[in-house]
Amino acid sequence: MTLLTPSSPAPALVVPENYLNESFSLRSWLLTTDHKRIAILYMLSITFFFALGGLAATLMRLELLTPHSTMVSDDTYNKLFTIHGVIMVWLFLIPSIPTTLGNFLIPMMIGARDLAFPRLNLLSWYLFMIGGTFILVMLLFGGVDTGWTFYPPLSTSRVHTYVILTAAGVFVTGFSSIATGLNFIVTVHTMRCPGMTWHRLPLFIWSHYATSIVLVMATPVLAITLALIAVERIFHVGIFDPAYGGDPILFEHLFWFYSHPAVYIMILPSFAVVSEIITCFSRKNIFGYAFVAYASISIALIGFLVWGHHMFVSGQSTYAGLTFSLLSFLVAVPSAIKVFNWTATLYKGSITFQTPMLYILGFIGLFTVGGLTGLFLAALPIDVHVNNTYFIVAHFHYIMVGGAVMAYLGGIHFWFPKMFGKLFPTWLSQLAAITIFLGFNLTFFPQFVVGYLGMPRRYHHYAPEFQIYNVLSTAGASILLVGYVLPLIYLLWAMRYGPAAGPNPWRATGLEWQTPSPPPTHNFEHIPIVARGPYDYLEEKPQNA
Amino acid sequence: MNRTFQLFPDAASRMSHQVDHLFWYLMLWSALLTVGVAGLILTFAVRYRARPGHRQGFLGPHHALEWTWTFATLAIFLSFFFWGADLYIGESAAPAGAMEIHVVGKQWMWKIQHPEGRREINELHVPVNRPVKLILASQDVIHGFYVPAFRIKQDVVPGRYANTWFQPTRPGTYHLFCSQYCGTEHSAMTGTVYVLEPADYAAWLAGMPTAVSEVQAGAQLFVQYSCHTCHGQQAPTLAGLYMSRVPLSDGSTVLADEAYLRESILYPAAKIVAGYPPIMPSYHNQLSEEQLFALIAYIKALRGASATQPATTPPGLVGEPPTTNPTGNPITNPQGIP
Amino acid sequence: MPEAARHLPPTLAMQFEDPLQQHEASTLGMWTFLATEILFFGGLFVSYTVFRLAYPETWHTGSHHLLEWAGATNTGVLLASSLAVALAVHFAEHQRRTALLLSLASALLLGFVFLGIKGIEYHSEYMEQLVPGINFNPAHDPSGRLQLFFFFYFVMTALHALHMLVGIGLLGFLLYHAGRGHFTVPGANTNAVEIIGLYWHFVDCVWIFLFPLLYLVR
Amino acid sequence: MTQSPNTWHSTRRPSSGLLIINFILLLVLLVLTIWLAHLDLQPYNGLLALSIAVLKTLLVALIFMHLGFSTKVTWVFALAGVVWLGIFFALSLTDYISRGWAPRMDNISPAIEFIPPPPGIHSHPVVDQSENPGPPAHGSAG
Repeated sequence: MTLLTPSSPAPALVVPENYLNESFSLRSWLLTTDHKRIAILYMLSITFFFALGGLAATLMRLELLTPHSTMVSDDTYNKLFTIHGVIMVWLFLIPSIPTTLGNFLIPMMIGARDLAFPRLNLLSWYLFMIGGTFILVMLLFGGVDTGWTFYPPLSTSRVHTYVILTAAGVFVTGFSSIATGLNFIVTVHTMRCPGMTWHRLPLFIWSHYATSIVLVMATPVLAITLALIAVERIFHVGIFDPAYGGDPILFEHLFWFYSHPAVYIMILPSFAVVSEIITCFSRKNIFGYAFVAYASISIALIGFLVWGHHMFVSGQSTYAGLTFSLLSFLVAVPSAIKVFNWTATLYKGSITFQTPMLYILGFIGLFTVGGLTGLFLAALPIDVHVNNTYFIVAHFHYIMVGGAVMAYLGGIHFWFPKMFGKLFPTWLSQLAAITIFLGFNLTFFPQFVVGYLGMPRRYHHYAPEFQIYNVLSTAGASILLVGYVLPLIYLLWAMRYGPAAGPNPWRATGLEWQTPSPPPTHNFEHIPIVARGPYDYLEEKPQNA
Repeated sequence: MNRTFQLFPDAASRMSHQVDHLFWYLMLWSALLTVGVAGLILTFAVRYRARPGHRQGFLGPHHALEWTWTFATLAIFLSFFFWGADLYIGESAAPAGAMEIHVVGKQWMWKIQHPEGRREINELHVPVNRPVKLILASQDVIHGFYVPAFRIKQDVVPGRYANTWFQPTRPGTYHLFCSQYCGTEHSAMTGTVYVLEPADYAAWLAGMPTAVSEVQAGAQLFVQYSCHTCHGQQAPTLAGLYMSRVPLSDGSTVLADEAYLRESILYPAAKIVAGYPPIMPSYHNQLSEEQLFALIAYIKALRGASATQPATTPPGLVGEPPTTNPTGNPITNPQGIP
Repeated sequence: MPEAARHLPPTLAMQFEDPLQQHEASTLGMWTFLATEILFFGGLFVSYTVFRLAYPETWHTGSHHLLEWAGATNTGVLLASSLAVALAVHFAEHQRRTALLLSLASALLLGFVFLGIKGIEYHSEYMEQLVPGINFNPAHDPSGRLQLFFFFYFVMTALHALHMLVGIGLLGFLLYHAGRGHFTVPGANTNAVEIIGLYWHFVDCVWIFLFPLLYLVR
Repeated sequence: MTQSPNTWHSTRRPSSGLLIINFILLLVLLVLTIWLAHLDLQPYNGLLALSIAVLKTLLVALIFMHLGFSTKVTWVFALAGVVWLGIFFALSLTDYISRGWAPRMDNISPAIEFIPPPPGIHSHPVVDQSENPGPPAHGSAG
């Protein structure tokens, strides 16, 4: 976007006051209402939880090297995959891009000084940390072994682990999600700067708007469902366990009404990141702006109509199965549209392979595989065969790790210079991106094969003929681990020792690049006035960096 | 099974081949799309890489192209749906004349009852080429009955019956897995399915001469729990009940299938038969799932009896008289099971 | 717009350009929150419907155990409190401090009356041994299904009462600030009165549905 | 309806008179719903009670909550929750309502030899229904 009012100050020798050096006390961080500082707080928190969830995954993969129990007991194994799921879903993937990149960038991209409700934003982080603390306490007490899906009557009447504490943690974290989503929705509606019409919004904003709809509309149902699980465990009466006259399938409906849309909470923000990065590094306008924008919204809406495809073998009626299958194929169409549009964006571009772009090209490939295997799962008879096998595990890891985590890392690399004003080492980061791509495929592709062979998920012991694939998978996981540790090291290094980035090292067009790096506390000296749509790379003029 | 390396699973039932055909159809399209997208990305990446003298072009909106690929993908996806739906509907009901086997899942084993009385744990013996219908119940939590070689899977939810069926086409031994996480030893809740030639199956069935058939077991329970002291007198007779339409006290009718029989034993007050006092006690928490199966098998076996005593059957109870021979016994065995 | 600054009421938050923008943000924020509340209660309403369709007779029986007069009175009490809150918004916007205080106080009082009547009901149900998980007497219904009706009754009304408690707290907050005249000085920011009013009306609407769904099952 | 002197919003607001009329209407509807509940209008009792509840909610939303005086955006926000609740209901109940329609495994003769029943079932004649009238349905079982 071109500003009528240029706001970038002339380069100065001393570091100008910005959101990072404005004050240094712990209190100034813990009581901050600055969306940028809250984004940093979130980033630190979810990195910690990602490491924790990754540790659980590492232990599982090591255990699965052999078909029989070698390292951990049945109970421990069950706790490991439960904890891995709970932490990765609610403490990493759901908050990942929205609360870090979204929090940091949404106000800047729409030309606002902050979100509409800065204090609510801080409250959201505190709720997240309280929920996270519940989960940590649960871990210290000895964990939980229901699976992240909490299916009753196992979760309500059978297991003797810390189900209520875990549910309480997720419940509280849910309100943090709701607060974030509400804040984003209201911000996008009311805080756009003059001239920033809906059709001039960066696609980052469209995707986050769609994400927020899902956050706000789905999460409350999870909250009430988990509350009902807790009530049933405490009072030994309830609506899920057949022993009390309840219906376990009702739980599945309530749970997946949230948890399927939750998948879109994880992937829609990745779409946001991809659209920004792919345009920047091919120096092109996005192909089919309106289609990409409305595809996000339609994914958010249709995403609410497909939850029953998790229940094709649960005993729901044949007709419901058919309905949900049809709707699931429909929701795949807008995702396909996005992939086609991104590919077309490269056409006639001027493409550079900077680190963020490598992540994003990897994303498109992995997301395509993840999306297409989703079609196998929407096809009823194939789902009957592969439901609850490693085929599903591979499918959703292609979407969540190959998709969401790749996009998250790509986004972190893309906006790192903006957030911290520093550049990171190029070749090392490119090496890390390629390592992650290769390690990821080696980890999860064999799981498609072993899944179609019939290896059920959540299996501690497995049949010997599945071993070769598990060994491959574990080998890939160790490469993946290296790939994840590398950015952690060099980004921390670059935060301190990296060369200064300047306001716009990638020569990108968004409003966020028109402020200094790191940005000043209230983002803009003057609220900008926008006169053009996003991604006008063609008319770009050389900018002073 | 027992192989150390496999790339594609055994296909040992009629359905498995049909599922695999659909699988390869999706595979074909997926490969085309993946290769197409990846190929385009690589081509563009090379051809339009930034280099001295190269400048990007401008590409405006192209609605025709957008709508073309939107509707093309939609059409392809819908072909997946219709093919899948067709198979699924076919899969949802067992063909007439399938043999019925009762399966009870509990933490952490599969208990299987053959109508002839043989019982097995974590093993299932079936004859080749005969459709087999499984009626499944769970005693505690949700389990999943999964035989990869047959491409069938069915969650077994406590408190209700689940059905699935298959028609094995190749003798052999195949994995049986629990596919729904069910607690500590979930991964040990596995077993083996033996598909036998008919003669071997007959020999296997005869291998336990002392076995009490499920109907006989049910008959014994019927006496043991004193069901016979009321049913046929101040309570409705059960002869011919199965698959009839039962008039209820609220004026509606209900089909007396397995689910109804189960509910009426466990929660008799839920559906009161028209014209009878609601005096039956609940057998909730008193009968195991296996005992319920036996009782229901017995009640189902009583279906011909109504013809012998039409005068004593309350009017309307037998809405759809089952096909039976007039003497009431024995019912012809259509499948010729020994 | 930038040059309109520096003459704004002190209650305009930093991130907003003008009062209208802040007002729009706060009302849209509250409506969004109410949408989440609809879905929060929605999980219970969907479950309720599933079981009511499955066991209509049990629901009929269960409904007759409830005190219809209490439910009806409470509906009236809540409607009256909603009127009081709506008037409070009106008076705040017209800067009538005494009338604002009176209407807020009566809304608060009616909120307590509602909870008092609810307490009487809970007590009577407790004495009849109708509280699942605490003292439900299986003799009421050997099939165990009446317990489900009362499970819904208690969970739904308790969740509603919890919302009432929050609402009463918020009304107390308004009353405190109204007493100090914060809403009735010229140019004052009355958004708080309006959005807390929205919340209160929503809680009223939930009860409007709970009343026929629990007390009037025929 | 009056133009509010407040500078914090630009929309019109209901007058206090309208608020009071609305309240009276709500009370009338309350009395109506209780009265209808005591009539036997099966199977329409539930439907009527719910319709009145919807009507009451509409009155509260339109007038007390100013929705009738608000912008289109507010309408969209207010309706969103209801629409999503509708989705939730529609698709959950799709399953529950169609459970009974599933293709059934009817008309299968059991592949079981007929076993003569134990004594006590066929040997005793069934007592005639008229001699043994049962009490009305849902009493407790013995």
